[in-house]
Amino acid sequence: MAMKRGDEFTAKELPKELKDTLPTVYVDDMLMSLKYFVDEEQAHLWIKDHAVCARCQYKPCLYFCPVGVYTLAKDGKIQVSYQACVECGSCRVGCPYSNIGWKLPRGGYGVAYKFG
Amino acid sequence: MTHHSTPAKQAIQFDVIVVGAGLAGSAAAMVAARKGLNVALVERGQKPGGKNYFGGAIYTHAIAEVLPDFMELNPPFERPVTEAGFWFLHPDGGMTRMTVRGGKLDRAPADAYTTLRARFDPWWAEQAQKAGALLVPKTTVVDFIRDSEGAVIGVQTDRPQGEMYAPVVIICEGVNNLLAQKLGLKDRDLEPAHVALGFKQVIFLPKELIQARFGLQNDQQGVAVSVLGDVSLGLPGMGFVYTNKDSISVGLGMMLDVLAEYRLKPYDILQRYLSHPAIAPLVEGGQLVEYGAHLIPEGGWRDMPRLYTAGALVAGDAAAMVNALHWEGTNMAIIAGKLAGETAIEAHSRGDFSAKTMSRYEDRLRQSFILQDLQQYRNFSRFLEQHPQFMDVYPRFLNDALGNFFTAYGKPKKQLFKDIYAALTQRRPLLKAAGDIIAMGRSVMGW
Amino acid sequence: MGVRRFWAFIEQELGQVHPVSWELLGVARRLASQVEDEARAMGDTVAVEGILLGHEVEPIAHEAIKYGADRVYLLDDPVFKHYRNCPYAAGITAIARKYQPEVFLIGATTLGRDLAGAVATALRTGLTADCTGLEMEEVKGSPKKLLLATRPAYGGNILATILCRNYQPQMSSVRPRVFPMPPYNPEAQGEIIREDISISEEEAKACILEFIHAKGESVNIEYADVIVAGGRGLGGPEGFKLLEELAKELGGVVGASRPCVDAGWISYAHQVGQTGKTVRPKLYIAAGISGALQHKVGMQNADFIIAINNDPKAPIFDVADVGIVGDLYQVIPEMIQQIRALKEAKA
Amino acid sequence: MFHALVAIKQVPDTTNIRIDPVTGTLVREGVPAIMNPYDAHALAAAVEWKRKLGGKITVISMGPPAAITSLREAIEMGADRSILISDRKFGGADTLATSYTLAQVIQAIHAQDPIDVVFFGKQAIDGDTAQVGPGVAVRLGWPILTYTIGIRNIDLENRRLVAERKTERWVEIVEVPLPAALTCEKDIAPIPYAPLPDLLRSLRYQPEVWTTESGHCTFDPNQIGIKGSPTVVYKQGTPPLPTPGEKINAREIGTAEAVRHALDKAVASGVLKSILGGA
Repeated sequence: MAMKRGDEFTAKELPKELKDTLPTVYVDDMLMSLKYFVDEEQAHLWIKDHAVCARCQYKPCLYFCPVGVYTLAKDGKIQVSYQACVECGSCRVGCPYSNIGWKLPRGGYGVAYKFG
Repeated sequence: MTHHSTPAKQAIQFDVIVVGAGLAGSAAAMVAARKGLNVALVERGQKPGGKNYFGGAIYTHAIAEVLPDFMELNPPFERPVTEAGFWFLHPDGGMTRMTVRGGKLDRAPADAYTTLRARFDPWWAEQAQKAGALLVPKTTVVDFIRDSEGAVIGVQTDRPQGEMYAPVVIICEGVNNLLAQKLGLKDRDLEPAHVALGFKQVIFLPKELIQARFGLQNDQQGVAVSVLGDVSLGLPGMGFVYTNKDSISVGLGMMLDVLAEYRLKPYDILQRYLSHPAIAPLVEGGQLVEYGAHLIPEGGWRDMPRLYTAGALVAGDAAAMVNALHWEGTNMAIIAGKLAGETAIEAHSRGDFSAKTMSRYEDRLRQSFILQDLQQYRNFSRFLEQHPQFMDVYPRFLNDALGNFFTAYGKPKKQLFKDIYAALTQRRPLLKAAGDIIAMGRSVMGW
Repeated sequence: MGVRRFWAFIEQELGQVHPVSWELLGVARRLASQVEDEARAMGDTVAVEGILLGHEVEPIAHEAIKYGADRVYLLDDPVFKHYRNCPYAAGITAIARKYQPEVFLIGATTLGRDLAGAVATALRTGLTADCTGLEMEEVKGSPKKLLLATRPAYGGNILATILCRNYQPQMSSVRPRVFPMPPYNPEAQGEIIREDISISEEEAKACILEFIHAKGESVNIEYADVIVAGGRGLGGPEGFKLLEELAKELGGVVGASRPCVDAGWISYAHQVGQTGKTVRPKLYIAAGISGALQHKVGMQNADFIIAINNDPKAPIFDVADVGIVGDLYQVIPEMIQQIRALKEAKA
Repeated sequence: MFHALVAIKQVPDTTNIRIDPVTGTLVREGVPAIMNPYDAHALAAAVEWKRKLGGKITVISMGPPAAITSLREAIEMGADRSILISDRKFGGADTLATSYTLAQVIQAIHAQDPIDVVFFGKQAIDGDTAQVGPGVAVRLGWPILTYTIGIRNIDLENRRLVAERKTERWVEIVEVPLPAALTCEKDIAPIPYAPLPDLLRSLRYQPEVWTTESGHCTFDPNQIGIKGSPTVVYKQGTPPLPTPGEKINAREIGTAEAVRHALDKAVASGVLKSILGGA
């Protein structure tokens, strides 16, 4: 019963009383603790085809990315703020349509954990 | 894939190129360099450890196999693990603890030490440098260079004039094994149902406060526990708490497909876990010094790429060497790195880097516990997938059962056992529960 | 009977005086008054004097006297028409050696910082940069009160108070808009001393070929007085058109937090913050900006900050002078209306 | 042949410094040291012109032994030679003593191997004084262009350099004779992504170390370190934490009222006076 891909992907809902126990957290507060060497010239994440995102009903990437790189713009397109990325790879693997371009940042760039 | 017949004129030539200065990579480089091989240890981060994030604790049996006198070199461990076990969090705020403390765990050097990768990995890579390996930081390997027969003879980095040549390339790139995939050792990318996303906070707390809250006498004692039950909303996942010298690592791992399907935000789940009545007092007043996340290749055997080809080997997370049930991954990475290093030495002594010689690496892995365990537990992750009760029903049953057991409320004990029996059968009919136990036994024993 | 001279550099370009010059005269007057009693006790007098270089700029000297200068040393020569480091530094060094000022203040503008380093080194004396606090105080072991100069270091995380013990003059470059403007007295009287110091074009070394006045797109938010900045809360590029309208109304420029620049809604030239520009406007309006540390570092020195965000917990409110919790797509149009009304009322 | 000298400084990464919320003090634990970002861009500009004109780059840095890592990084970025100026006697130097020490070293190098251009970063992010560049130029008697955002031409034959520098009101195109000194903004050149051979060379490169006794260059003991420093830190503290201003909820009192209240406070602060055409 592995996760379905593409159009068969359907979101599930937690029971309401369980979902209500979840707080809403300001991810930026957590990100402030992270050190990045931001590559101002090259982004290492990109949306392959925005039309596919438009068809994606559930857009799970807006939720499971641990640092909130993916947000929904007013015009419905997915915004990618790659600077916050910690290179975990979840988006490449978790996107139901495998529609996220993912490569490693250039050498020396990206997140630089101080503790780990 | 760029095909070069002969290396460029002043080519950058090594005997071995190791991709990734993590636990596996530095071990491979150390072993190979010690035998006089000219080793390049290529790390994409500013320095080793900057890209690694884990629970976590490191097992010294693996370190000792590569660096017997490691304690004299005072490795930057955090605390010896002198208490280990499981905590079950109840949704009602309670907690059941099942831990082992002291006794065998008080041996020195300890079996396991809690660790922070950005502190440990640079030291571990330094041992490889001391053995003679050249650490090449801030350089990302993006492709291979192969000869006319397809054997790997070098790597392409993303730097201008970025080709490096060596008859043996040891791939220790970590869980996102895109290079192994590019080399054709694996036909498809990771699967959401086979990887867990680990996310954690490192919280600064004065040493004395940690020792008081965890019942530790001094900084030569430490706790490493797995946390089950309410930590991941009853969904497949496992939490953890590790005490470091002056911080604690608190986090959890959840299957990526679960996070995607239920559309859950990791940082919300982590905050909920941190505010659980049994956890909150342990972190109270602490200061968040780092939040991070990393994938864990829980698929193990089922997701393992081919481990060798002409001129190349794969070790560590890149080879999905993780045994989720026993929290083992770091030791397998280190020992696999060592065995890869030994294979490189053998190939150089023979002057033959064909697939046949490289296959000696897999033979070495078969003789070690690594492939035996991974094979034995090959069905375990599928088992967990098909039996979510172990993450939800049984921990809750255990909480209730032990909860009832320890509360004397003046009813005849017969009634007590009826309540405990009911607590199970309401959630899971007896026959099915028995079936689950047998299924778990088979998946653990590898039948 | 000595004169304890407190000097202020009057910075002008093409006849237009930088307002920091008047602020310096105000500070010099306050410092002079702090040592007046001590000076009288030692039989000395105090004097607040301006230093002015340029070509045909005498009217500015008179202005300086009206802002409190007792005396102005004027170096009026074609070689000083446009600011160039070598001639200005050489000219000032010469008169400083001649008149031995006790304290010498220069505005920490780009021109002032270029000049101060050269003059201090030529005079082999101490210079404290970008000061936000200046006092004359008694210091153990010194017969006379000394200048205590306070300045930010480590990106503003530390405030250090610096002392220059036995070197003259005690120099410091002063951050603009930190100290108040002195009173303007149209009837004030003062002396203008023309110093004829001639420096050859060859000694001047640098020769300015061309001036390119900032025009059009090239945004210079580093020196803007008003910045209306937008963040992720705008939700899209069209949000910036609204901010542009408000900025125009206030004669300011549009700024942005990093996420907007990465999302390609606006160019990098507008980015405020750690990886963008550090700004010191009079008024900073932050619309839909969460206020992560990396952004706050770049704009916290604004004189007055208005933050607009629909999340009451947004960290930006911690540094704002006034915060409005609400939807920026309602608040900004309302603000444009009210500012237009204020301007009509004023006209 | 073009010979550029670049003066760099290793500084704590202030963007990485955490403020302890309780005590408000600087938490410097484990704050890595980096090459001052403005100096890196200055070096990048020097490397660009070395590649155009052919020649070499010497990098010098005054600092503790740990600064060797930044001097290696300079080799990675394209420098040919890097020298650490390090001695306990240089300790505690303010900008006057620093400009003296650097000028002595530059003159010693210039005597053996004439320098065309000295590059500085605009300022150091830990001190932010922006005084060392002009100070060294005065001691050398060379012209200085500060806030340089671009170099238009370096003419080695006619000994001229034309550059663009940014002031508050405009951009100036200025020509100066060589040898000259520049202090550079980040816009002058992007940080290069170094070719692999340069990176490998930097890993094996051992920077030279000059001290007061190493005989490479003489230093007057009264002009270096604390003895040569007129300014001294008298006391140090952290700025008071900003007291958060008033928070008005537009949903409760209505948008118009909230905006009026906010603008009233802005006007009261005098900030809007000059903007709204007041006196």
